[in-house]
Amino acid sequence: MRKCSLDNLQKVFALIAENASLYLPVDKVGGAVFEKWQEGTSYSNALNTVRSAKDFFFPQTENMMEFKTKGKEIEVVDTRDEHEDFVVFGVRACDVKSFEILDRVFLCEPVDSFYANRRAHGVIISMACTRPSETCFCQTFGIDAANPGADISCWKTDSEIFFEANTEKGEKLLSSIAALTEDTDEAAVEAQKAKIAEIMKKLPLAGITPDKFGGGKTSEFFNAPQWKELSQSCLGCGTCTFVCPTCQCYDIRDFKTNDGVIRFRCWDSCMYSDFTKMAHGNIRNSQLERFRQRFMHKLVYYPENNEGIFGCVGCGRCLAKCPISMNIVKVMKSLGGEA
Amino acid sequence: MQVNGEYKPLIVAFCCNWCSYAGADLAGNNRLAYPENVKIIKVPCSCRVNPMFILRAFQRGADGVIICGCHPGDCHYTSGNYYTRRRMSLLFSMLNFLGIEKERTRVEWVSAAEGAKFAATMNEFTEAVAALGENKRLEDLRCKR
Amino acid sequence: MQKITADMLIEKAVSLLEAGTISRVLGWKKGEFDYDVTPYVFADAESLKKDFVFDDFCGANFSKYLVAETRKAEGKVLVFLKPCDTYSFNQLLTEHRFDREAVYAVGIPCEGMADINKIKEITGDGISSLTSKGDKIVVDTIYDGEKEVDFASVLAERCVSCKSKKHVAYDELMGDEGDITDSARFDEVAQLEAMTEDERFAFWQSQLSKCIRCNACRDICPACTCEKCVFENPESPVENKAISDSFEEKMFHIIRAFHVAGRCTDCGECSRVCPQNIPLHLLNRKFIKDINSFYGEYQAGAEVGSRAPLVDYTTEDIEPGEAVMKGEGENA
Amino acid sequence: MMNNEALIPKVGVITDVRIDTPDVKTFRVVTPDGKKAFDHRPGQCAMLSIPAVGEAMFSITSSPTNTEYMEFSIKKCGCVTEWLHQAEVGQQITIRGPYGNPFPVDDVFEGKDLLFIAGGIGLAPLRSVINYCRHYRDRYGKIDIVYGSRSKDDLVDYKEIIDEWMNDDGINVHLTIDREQEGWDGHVGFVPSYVQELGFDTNKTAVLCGPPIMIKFTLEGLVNMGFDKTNVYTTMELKMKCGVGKCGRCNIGSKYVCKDGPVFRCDQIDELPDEY
Repeated sequence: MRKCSLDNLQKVFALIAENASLYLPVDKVGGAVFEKWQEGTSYSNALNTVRSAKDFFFPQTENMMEFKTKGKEIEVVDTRDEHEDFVVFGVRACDVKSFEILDRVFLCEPVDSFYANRRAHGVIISMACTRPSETCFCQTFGIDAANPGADISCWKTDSEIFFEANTEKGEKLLSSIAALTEDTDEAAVEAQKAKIAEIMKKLPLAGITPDKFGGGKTSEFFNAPQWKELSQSCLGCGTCTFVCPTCQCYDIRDFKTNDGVIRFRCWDSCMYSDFTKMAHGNIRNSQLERFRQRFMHKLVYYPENNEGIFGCVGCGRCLAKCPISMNIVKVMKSLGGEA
Repeated sequence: MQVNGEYKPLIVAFCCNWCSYAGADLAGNNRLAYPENVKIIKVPCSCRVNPMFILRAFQRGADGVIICGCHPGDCHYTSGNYYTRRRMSLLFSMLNFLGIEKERTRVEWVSAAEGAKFAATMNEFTEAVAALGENKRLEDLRCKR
Repeated sequence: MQKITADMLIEKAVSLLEAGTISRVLGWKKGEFDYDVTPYVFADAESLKKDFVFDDFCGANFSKYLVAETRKAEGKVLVFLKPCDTYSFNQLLTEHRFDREAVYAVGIPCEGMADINKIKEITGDGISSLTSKGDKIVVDTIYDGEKEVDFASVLAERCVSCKSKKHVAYDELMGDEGDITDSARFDEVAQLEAMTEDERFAFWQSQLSKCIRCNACRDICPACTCEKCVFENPESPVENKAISDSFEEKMFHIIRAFHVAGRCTDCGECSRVCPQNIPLHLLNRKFIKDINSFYGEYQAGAEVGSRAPLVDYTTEDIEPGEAVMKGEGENA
Repeated sequence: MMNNEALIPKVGVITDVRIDTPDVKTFRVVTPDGKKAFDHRPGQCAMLSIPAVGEAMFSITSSPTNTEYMEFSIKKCGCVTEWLHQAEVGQQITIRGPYGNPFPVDDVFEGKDLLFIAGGIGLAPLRSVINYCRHYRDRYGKIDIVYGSRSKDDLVDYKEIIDEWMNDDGINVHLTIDREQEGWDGHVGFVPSYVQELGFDTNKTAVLCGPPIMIKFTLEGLVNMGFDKTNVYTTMELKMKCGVGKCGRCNIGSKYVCKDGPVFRCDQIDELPDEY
């Protein structure tokens, strides 16, 4: 384990940024966002960013290819290129876990080369949470906010920052900043971990468990009467989907430029009425069906296909952002018979 | 818009079928010159111009958008241009509120008899837009590649 | 003035249910924390007593819910309307969006709603409970114990510049009637107008580029009640979920605001729900301010049946060229 | 690092357009150098697209045994299909695939008597299997084909049915149309009831495709006749964008129709939530 004084943090950033673009949470009007580090950019103290970190690997809009057309002829232009190397600093444990969930979708055969390309060029430095919010429930899904993982785990105290590499990529990056860090024992980090563990017990959502859900429970929950009242006031907007670190549905669309066509993909939401709309009908005509699809996918379908891993990481963004305050915690409690 | 390495503003002019388009015709018949970069789109009435048409024009590379209709009171459909007047007042004020240069948008009433006014208006408007340079604030980079 | 409590509203609702005047109640359902209430339709006294809440966080405007709810079942829906909600209520009636006979509206006074984000700015995260105490809110947190914040300092932005504490529609009013307030709601718009074009552009560019096109502003808006939105029409070139090179967001927000211009009652729901905290209400307010300045004072929803400024005209209307100057404040 | 990307299509050329019915055309597609775009198995699909119009999934109508080209029978119903119906020979489109699971022609179907039941454009995916089975005729038992449509003019591939299928040994073709029509002396009535009337041996393996309502009633009928759902196959169609089980659109329960389907055994469908 290595450490450095917080006073040296900017120097560490500068050193990392010499070799790769460095992104980190920065305070902005309306909440923290990931921004590219430049001389003078300061690291946010906020618990988490408003948007999740999935943008780094699965951006909201991404050009996939271009077409040139001439008369009846079409030329397909592969516009992919190697992504630049980049480092993301300050990713929380929940978002780190979300990458694993996205990996299982995008890196299974056939591998999504757009995602894989970004993934291969990114190094993730995580940060333990010392002050989780009341909306946090990562522990529900077995995530440890005190051991955030990824390529390098970090812990921040009032005066120092501690680094521990978890992967080869992380080792490499950590050795590149060796001049600014020093070896240390784990006492301070262990103390922080113990403190975090105590806090986690006190969180209001600490008692939520996903035990009632999981693969093979489709018939148990699909026709549950609770869906009706849960989805009753859902607006059908895409807020929960778009702030969610694990939602990965996308749309593929064409855009006519002045001299060709760009085919791009962009985030889509199963909450939208046109998500499953075809020329001759729609399999989910009501908001109830669309609402159910989102939560069934996270709590039943995803675990069924992925060895019991749930499609939610408990980051709490949907709890904070839903216009009508309907969210996965309320759904789990209601379906689980607790509310 | 760049023409042979030289900047020429691309102007989209929405002209109502009954007055302004005829006015443009008259300008042509009378050999009154106006810039060739003014692209005229004929509409049945100036009030046919949906605000989205204007935004799309800017997106696709227009540097200025002008709407021409019958003089208030002379609308072929009695009141169409009165609605245009309200809508465009609000829309253009909003565009300006968002920081889009106010010289890039204009409404002008041109009758079928005002060929000279049509040509003069286009010359003047083109000049005003040219002074601003390219439209950067409502452009879509995807269209300019 | 007597403060309206949840118990009083429950009592009212139960008595109306028992009298058969209404068949269901549109109200706020208790959430996980003390601030995350959900709009909910209560069908019986039992569920009302169990889950109905009314506190400093019941900001949701119910008017739009009436459009769908009144079509769902027989009998009247009881709806509690705060003064600002009544304007949306009237505007929807003007546009014939629901049947007035299917609704029983109870006006309730409102001293403004609190904004949880403002509270968190003062107290930090980790809120375990919120209790109203006079003009203070007692905030209990898991980190620093109890803290008191002034209610006035955490008032939601739209309530700071509240336009009216007077109800413009109801079947029955609880508590005292308030007045139309002389709010300073156009101040922010005026400040922007006073900037240069470049400054304004920079401001909006930074704000609108945060947009994630979630459509929450549209979906919550009581004026956006089209059965099929132009942004969902696959035949139109604007159906585009992507944010792209900054044009699409601008287009979306200009058109969204334009489509409700003259019909927007300035209820502020768009800004409340924006997950990216974009001050969207400023776009709507700009239209309202311009309409007032160009065509005379007009408050959408103030009365049922009034003609919205964009479906009206006079032969003496201001010319667009002058309007833009006036809108910028140069001739004001 | 950069490898083949499933989402980037190849260019295809339409080399022949056959008008089957008033709203169905069959398109022959090859690569610009005249080859078949890729190999496929019976029942698999391909994504066809026209830049700036859209991309859509179609079942490959031609048999895998045809190594020269692929055919797609396409009914006009949305924007992509409408555009295709206006396309002329020589028009280029884009094509990617193959997607989805094929019918189990090489294991489960072998040695079995097969019963194909199709309605309307539902014959399109089955034509691929039927012609595959005809090609390897000795591997399969008796073949029965029940095919119905709104009218005589709406029978897809009518010529092939009359000229080839009906002349094959060991293949019984039963045609029906919904309403009486001049010049039609065959059976009149809906497919589900015709299947009941014909009454088949329940040892057969059945393959269904057609409009959802036809599938529903035919399946009910087959079960009533004593068919086991594990011997009945069908192929589903949902909105798809990526074709590789990632975009989430065709997700029903834990299955993705593009990847886990489109061919399903009917008992598998029973396990899915009732959304189709």
